[in-house]
Amino acid sequence: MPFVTREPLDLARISREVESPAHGAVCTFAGVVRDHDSGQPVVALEYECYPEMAEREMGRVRDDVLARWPGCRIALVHRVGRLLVGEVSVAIAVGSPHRAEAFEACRHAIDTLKATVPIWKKEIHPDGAAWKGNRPA
Amino acid sequence: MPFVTREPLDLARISREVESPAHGAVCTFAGVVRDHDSGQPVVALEYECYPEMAEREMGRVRDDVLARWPGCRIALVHRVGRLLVGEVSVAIAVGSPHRAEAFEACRHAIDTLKATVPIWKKEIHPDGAAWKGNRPA
Amino acid sequence: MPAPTPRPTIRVVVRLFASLRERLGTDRISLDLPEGAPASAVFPALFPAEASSGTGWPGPLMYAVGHAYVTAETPLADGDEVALIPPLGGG
Amino acid sequence: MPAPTPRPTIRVVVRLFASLRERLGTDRISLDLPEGAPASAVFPALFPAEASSGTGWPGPLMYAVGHAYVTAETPLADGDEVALIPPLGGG
Repeated sequence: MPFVTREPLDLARISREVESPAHGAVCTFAGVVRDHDSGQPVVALEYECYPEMAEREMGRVRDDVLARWPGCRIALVHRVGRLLVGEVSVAIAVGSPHRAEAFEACRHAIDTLKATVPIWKKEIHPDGAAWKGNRPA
Repeated sequence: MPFVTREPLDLARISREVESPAHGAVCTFAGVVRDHDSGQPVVALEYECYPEMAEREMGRVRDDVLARWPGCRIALVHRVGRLLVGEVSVAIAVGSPHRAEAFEACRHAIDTLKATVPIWKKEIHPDGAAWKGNRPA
Repeated sequence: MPAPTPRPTIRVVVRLFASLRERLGTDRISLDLPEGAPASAVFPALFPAEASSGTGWPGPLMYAVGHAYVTAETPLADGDEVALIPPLGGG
Repeated sequence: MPAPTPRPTIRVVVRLFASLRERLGTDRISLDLPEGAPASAVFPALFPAEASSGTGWPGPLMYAVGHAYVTAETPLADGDEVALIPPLGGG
């Protein structure tokens, strides 16, 4: 499965990818397009990426998590293109023997992804549009 | 939807229950039956509950999360009966405007649930069985 | 000297779960206790051997009356539903 | 006096994204730079007005060469693919 896709994301499928009989905990995170940002109405988000490098950096997020939490499994996918309110932009699932590391690894993955993966986001407002950068974590 | 059920849990359905156009983040947690515990093989878990009180205490977990993180939504369900390795025993979903509180509220919910909801677990081993209590958080 | 007045008693219903249920072979039992008995009186009344051994089997207990947690010292009333809550295993 | 030796140049391909892509109307452009030019030389070469204004538009940039992040000081080589990375918006 590619790390970046234009297709709608299926969180249940991504969660199934990390199943293991040795794991007692699965934590997932989904980023969802909100109808507002800083008080301003949002009708859609347009995501674009640097395709070759985004794949590479998503792989680095995965490898980093596997190195820090050796017993876990992780799946992560980011969607690009035009997403409407309520659609999922990124989905991450982490399975691990115990719950503490599942939460920590999943949180680490989304924080790292936002800081390192070359993906950009344009907010579409009712009367305009603006590129929005993530705030540093 | 009842908080405690004998039916298999559907994480995707539980996640959909917390959808909101105002939310940018959904964090879910699933507890899964592992094939071992403390090095001992496990073939199944048998969960039982104090039905009237378990419903009440699950509701208190939900209310506690809503009081601490007022903008969020939460859904939580625990399964009881005999569960095989790989089956989901508990599923929690939290939706919130931003990711930090989604992770924190979901983690708080499972920690509180394990400490307060009257549900018990019998580990079925290849050659016996034992009631297992949660360790204090 | 008059005969002593019979000590008043209350009747409660005890709910049993997990290892306690298996040990007694039932999940519900009626129990007569002296008036004013605390929640913690239920365990020694039903499990005298385990209570006197002091091992605390099956682990530290919690108590509930009317589907809500109470402290061990809470006095019981006639008709109460009392639950002995062995160590929890949910999650 | 002999004519000065022409200063050697390198040719790189610059990838542009988001606000930078929209501003130039293209997502890819060839650029000639003096040999030894650092990655940070790309922005003023393509966006001279913005670079001289010192506003740092469109926010702090990162740089990548060959699909990997590099520091602003990294010298470029002939044939490199260089990317200007405006503030990220993934997640």
